[in-house]
Amino acid sequence: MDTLTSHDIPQLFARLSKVFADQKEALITLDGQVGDSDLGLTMAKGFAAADKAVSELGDAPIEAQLKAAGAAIARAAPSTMGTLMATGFLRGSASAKDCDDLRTEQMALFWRAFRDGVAQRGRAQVGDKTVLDVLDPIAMSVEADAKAGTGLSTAMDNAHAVAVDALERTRDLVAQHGKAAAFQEKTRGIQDAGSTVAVILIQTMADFVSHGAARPVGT
Amino acid sequence: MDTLTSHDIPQLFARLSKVFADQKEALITLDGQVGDSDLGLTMAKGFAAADKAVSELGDAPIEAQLKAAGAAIARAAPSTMGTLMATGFLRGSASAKDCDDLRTEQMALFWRAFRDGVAQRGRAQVGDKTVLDVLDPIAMSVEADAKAGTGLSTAMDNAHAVAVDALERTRDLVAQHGKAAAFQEKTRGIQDAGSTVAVILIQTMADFVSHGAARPVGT
Amino acid sequence: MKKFLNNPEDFVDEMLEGIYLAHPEVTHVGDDLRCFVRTNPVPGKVGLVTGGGSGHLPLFLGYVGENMLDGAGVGGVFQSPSSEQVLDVTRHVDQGAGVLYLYGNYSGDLMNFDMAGELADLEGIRTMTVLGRDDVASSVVGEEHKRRGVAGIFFAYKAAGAAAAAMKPLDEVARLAEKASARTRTIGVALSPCIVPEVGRPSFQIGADEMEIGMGIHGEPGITRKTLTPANEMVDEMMARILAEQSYETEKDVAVLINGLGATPLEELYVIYRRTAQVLDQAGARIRHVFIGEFATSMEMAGASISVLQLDDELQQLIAMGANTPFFKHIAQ
Amino acid sequence: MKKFLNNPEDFVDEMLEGIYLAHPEVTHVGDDLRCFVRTNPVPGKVGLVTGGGSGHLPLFLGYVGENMLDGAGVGGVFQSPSSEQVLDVTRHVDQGAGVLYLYGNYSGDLMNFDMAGELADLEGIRTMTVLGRDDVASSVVGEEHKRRGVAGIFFAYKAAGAAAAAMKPLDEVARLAEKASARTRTIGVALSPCIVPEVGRPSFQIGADEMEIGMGIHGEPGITRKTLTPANEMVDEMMARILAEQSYETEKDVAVLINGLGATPLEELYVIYRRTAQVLDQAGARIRHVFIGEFATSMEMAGASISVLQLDDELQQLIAMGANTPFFKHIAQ
Ligand SMILES: Nc1ncnc2c1ncn2[C@@H]1O[C@H](COP(=O)(O)OP(=O)(O)O)[C@@H](O)[C@H]1O
Ligand SMILES: Nc1ncnc2c1ncn2[C@@H]1O[C@H](COP(=O)(O)OP(=O)(O)O)[C@@H](O)[C@H]1O
Ligand SMILES: [Mg+2]
Ligand SMILES: [Mg+2]
Ligand SMILES: [Mg+2]
Ligand SMILES: [Mg+2]
Repeated sequence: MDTLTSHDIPQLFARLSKVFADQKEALITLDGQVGDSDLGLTMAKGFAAADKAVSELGDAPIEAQLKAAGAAIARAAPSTMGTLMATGFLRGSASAKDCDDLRTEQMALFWRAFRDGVAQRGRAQVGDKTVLDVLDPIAMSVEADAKAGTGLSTAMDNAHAVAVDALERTRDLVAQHGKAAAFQEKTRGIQDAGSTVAVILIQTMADFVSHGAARPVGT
Repeated sequence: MDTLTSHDIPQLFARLSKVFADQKEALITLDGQVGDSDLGLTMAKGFAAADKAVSELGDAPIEAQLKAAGAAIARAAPSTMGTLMATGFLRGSASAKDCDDLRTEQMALFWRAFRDGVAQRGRAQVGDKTVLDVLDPIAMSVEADAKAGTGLSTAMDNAHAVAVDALERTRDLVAQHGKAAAFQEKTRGIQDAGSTVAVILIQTMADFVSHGAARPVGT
Repeated sequence: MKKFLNNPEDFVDEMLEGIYLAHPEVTHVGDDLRCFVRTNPVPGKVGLVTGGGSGHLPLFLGYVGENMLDGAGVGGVFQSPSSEQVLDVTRHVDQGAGVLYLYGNYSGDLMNFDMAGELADLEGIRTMTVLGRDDVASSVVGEEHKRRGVAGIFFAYKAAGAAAAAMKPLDEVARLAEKASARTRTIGVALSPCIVPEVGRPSFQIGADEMEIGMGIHGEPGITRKTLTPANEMVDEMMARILAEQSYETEKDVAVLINGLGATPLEELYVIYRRTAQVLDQAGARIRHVFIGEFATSMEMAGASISVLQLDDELQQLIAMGANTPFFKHIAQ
Repeated sequence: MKKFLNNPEDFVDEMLEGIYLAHPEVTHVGDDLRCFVRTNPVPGKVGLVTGGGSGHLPLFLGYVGENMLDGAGVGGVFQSPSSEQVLDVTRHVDQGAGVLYLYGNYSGDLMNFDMAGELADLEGIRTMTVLGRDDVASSVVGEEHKRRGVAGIFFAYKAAGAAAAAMKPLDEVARLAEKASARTRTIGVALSPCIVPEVGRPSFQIGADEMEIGMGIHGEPGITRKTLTPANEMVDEMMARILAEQSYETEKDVAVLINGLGATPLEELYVIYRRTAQVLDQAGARIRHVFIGEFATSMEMAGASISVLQLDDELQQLIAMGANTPFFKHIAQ
């Protein structure tokens, strides 16, 4: 696909719901290292709620779909990452105002809004070892591809690739926010849990764009 | 020996203190089955205190020695068995009033008083699966030997033998008193913890009378 | 054994030192830290004395205070205080109106309180005795006098404490304490054993999916071991034991105590209370007073007990009265 | 996982149902059980709102009551309440005098309270925010603003609650809450992890002879893992961390809170207090108020924390004031 329409969005959230349910235990373990082990629970709950909200909308524009998803996550999973994901989708929704479909250009606006929302709400800087360290490269990559006129499928794959790299680089950072911050130097070497969520998110979207709803979910 | 004098009593309590220290873990485990696991602690503490009290008395008549022992146990180990052992020694002390030594005859009086004190204080009957089920046969055995004119050493060995049998028979009884009583039928098959203490007591005394302080302690 | 302590043998006395440092409203008689009394006795009041082993905080000493008790003999972990200690406490709290002994039905305590009472009588101090024996798991109907005293003794404390504070005479205080005690039923469940510091190992073993119904509060194993069920089912089973002995056809008013044994989170006690209230409601009872928290523990045992006191008018008023001890504060409405 | 519960997903709501059944003095806003408020608001008073994850009882909702707080947003176990819930509570407790948000410094809570506050402001409800950030283990001196809020927030609740009850205006209540918060230092130690019902397994592993100094109250592992030492040594080490930041040369008066994390017996907390009092005495401090028990737990975690608030005259008076919530009763002397 080189575009996502309002017909695709419910399927995308169904996929996200499934993926985060599958990743529940892995994210619990990851968050347990220097956090409180809830990330798997909250992401599974949040995206299940988003899926439900979007699927119950019936025919609605993309903006409304993303807004419903964000609001549902905010209600169902008001943890740090839940709230940030909610903020991301709500801001992304505003960026998709009046869009009938999302092509690379609109996707770039979505991710920029998503990232800015997260940065503002979390008051974190790039390099602070948070989800922002993956969201920022994603936004920049899609933006560059939009400028270069790259198709959506390729742009998403590119974004996924930079996200994977960026996640790996979070190991070198020292946590400045969230429960991990208390561990300071001990967080070095550990992959950031929230950033892992961002990679799962972009990977699932990229996958969905490349292969549609048909392809089975895996990591 | 066919008599115990006030010179022997401190050594006897030193021996008892040592034996109950050695039996601490075993008694804890025994009391843990249908009780609260403290019997090893209380007996070790009680007899250590008795030992100390008697040894600090200096030259004193048997009556005073036994009284000091009973009072020390009452203070140091006011659990069920601690209180009953204290009562036993205090009553036994009264029975030894003006005795210069304990021969079979006086020993019979001692054990009768011991048993009666325990029965009165604990309000238990023979057959209720308590320490009384061993104390009573001991008292009767020594009494019979006193009547028959048996020497102390043999009388104590006889008492020990009936005590061992009586202890074994406590398995067939159902507990009516103490923490075990709540377990009712479940106490059948289990050897009574307090009765085990009585066997250790008579065995140590019999041993002491036969072999004096020289013989190493064991069970 | 993972515990915050120094030498296990000093555990009880160091705990007591901590209590005296924290709470000037309680003190000890003479040099013996284990003779625990109120700092300011109430002249002319009947003295209320309890006692028993350590390891059950706030039981027993925690109920010494305003409108509650006057003294407690403090034993080693799960052990009785000595008769000498009980006697010292008795002498100290007696205000000439006599002393009520109110403690759990355990042979060690019984013998030591009896001895103390005999000696006190010789000194002209009149004593009476009422026993807590609320644990339905520990003896069948008809043999209630053999039952163990567990968390439900709290209600007898509260009734006796209020009656004595109202300056009622000894016989009357004893009558009311006995009434509260006789009308209280408790059933407990344990999920894990506890460790006596001087023993250093758990008192019993229990499987990862098992619960003990009717465990004692001294680490005695339970009467029945079962597979752990959901909380509602478990409460239904526990309450069935209590309902079999109490009917709410004519006397509907009850007071309920949900007690944590030590390690069980307060959250879970409220899950238990929720179901208990539903069951009592269905049975026709009207809950007039609720107490939820830790009232009688077994060190760090995970578990809970449910106690129900069937009220009548006079008990209702006594339970309603405010109280103020270092460990228990009740603000009357 | 050995817990008294039914479906793990219903745990928080069933707990809340139990609380509402037991305590008519608290209720919820509309249908949402998790919007926890006092039943009888005080007209014209500054509203005090807290919130945070479940699993910490009596924190957070347990401090809603007389002379304490007015409402709490109740999250899932160890999770923030939503901004919508905080907003609903805010609207409900506002009496026209504005609302103070007083909660622990955690990113999830921060974001949700911030969002609620922004929305409340749009509706003309003035809000201010004060954070509990007392955990010395969680950030170094100079970075105090990054510290986690743990048990010591109790002192800020008490100060703010008393100030609001005295009908002081919002800025003044906030100033006093902030002062109490800024002057409180806490250090904790854990002996065992805890289990979040929906996770079903412990949050970390710890050896049979190890302790975690500076653990969080959400099952986060500790900052330093060490061999378990005798209680006195452990307290000395913990207090050294607090003494390094508080000097008692000029301001001697302190309030002390010894908090159990869930599974630790009260007896052990008094052993800890005994040493804490000795250390403070040696350092020249004068203990004016002592609170010992469970004030902020982590489900069934075994562990304890020590909090010290350095008092001045105005804080001393606020801490001394009586309070009455379903979970915390303080009778003024
Ligand atoms: N202030 C912040 N801004 C952005 N991201 C943050 C911030 N604080 C934490 N995070 C991210 O959140 C992740 C943890 O999420 P989560 O488990 O939901 O936190 P919590 O359990 O503390 O609510 C971290 O790995 C980090 O990526
Ligand atoms: N009323 C009683 N009279 C005589 N012996 C008793 C009585 N109750 C209990 N016992 C004995 O005490 C033993 C338990 O002793 P102990 O462990 O000291 O009890 P507890 O821990 O309950 O104080 C039992 O095995 C039994 O022999
Ligand atoms: Mg987390
Ligand atoms: Mg025992
Ligand atoms: Mg015992
Ligand atoms: Mg969390």
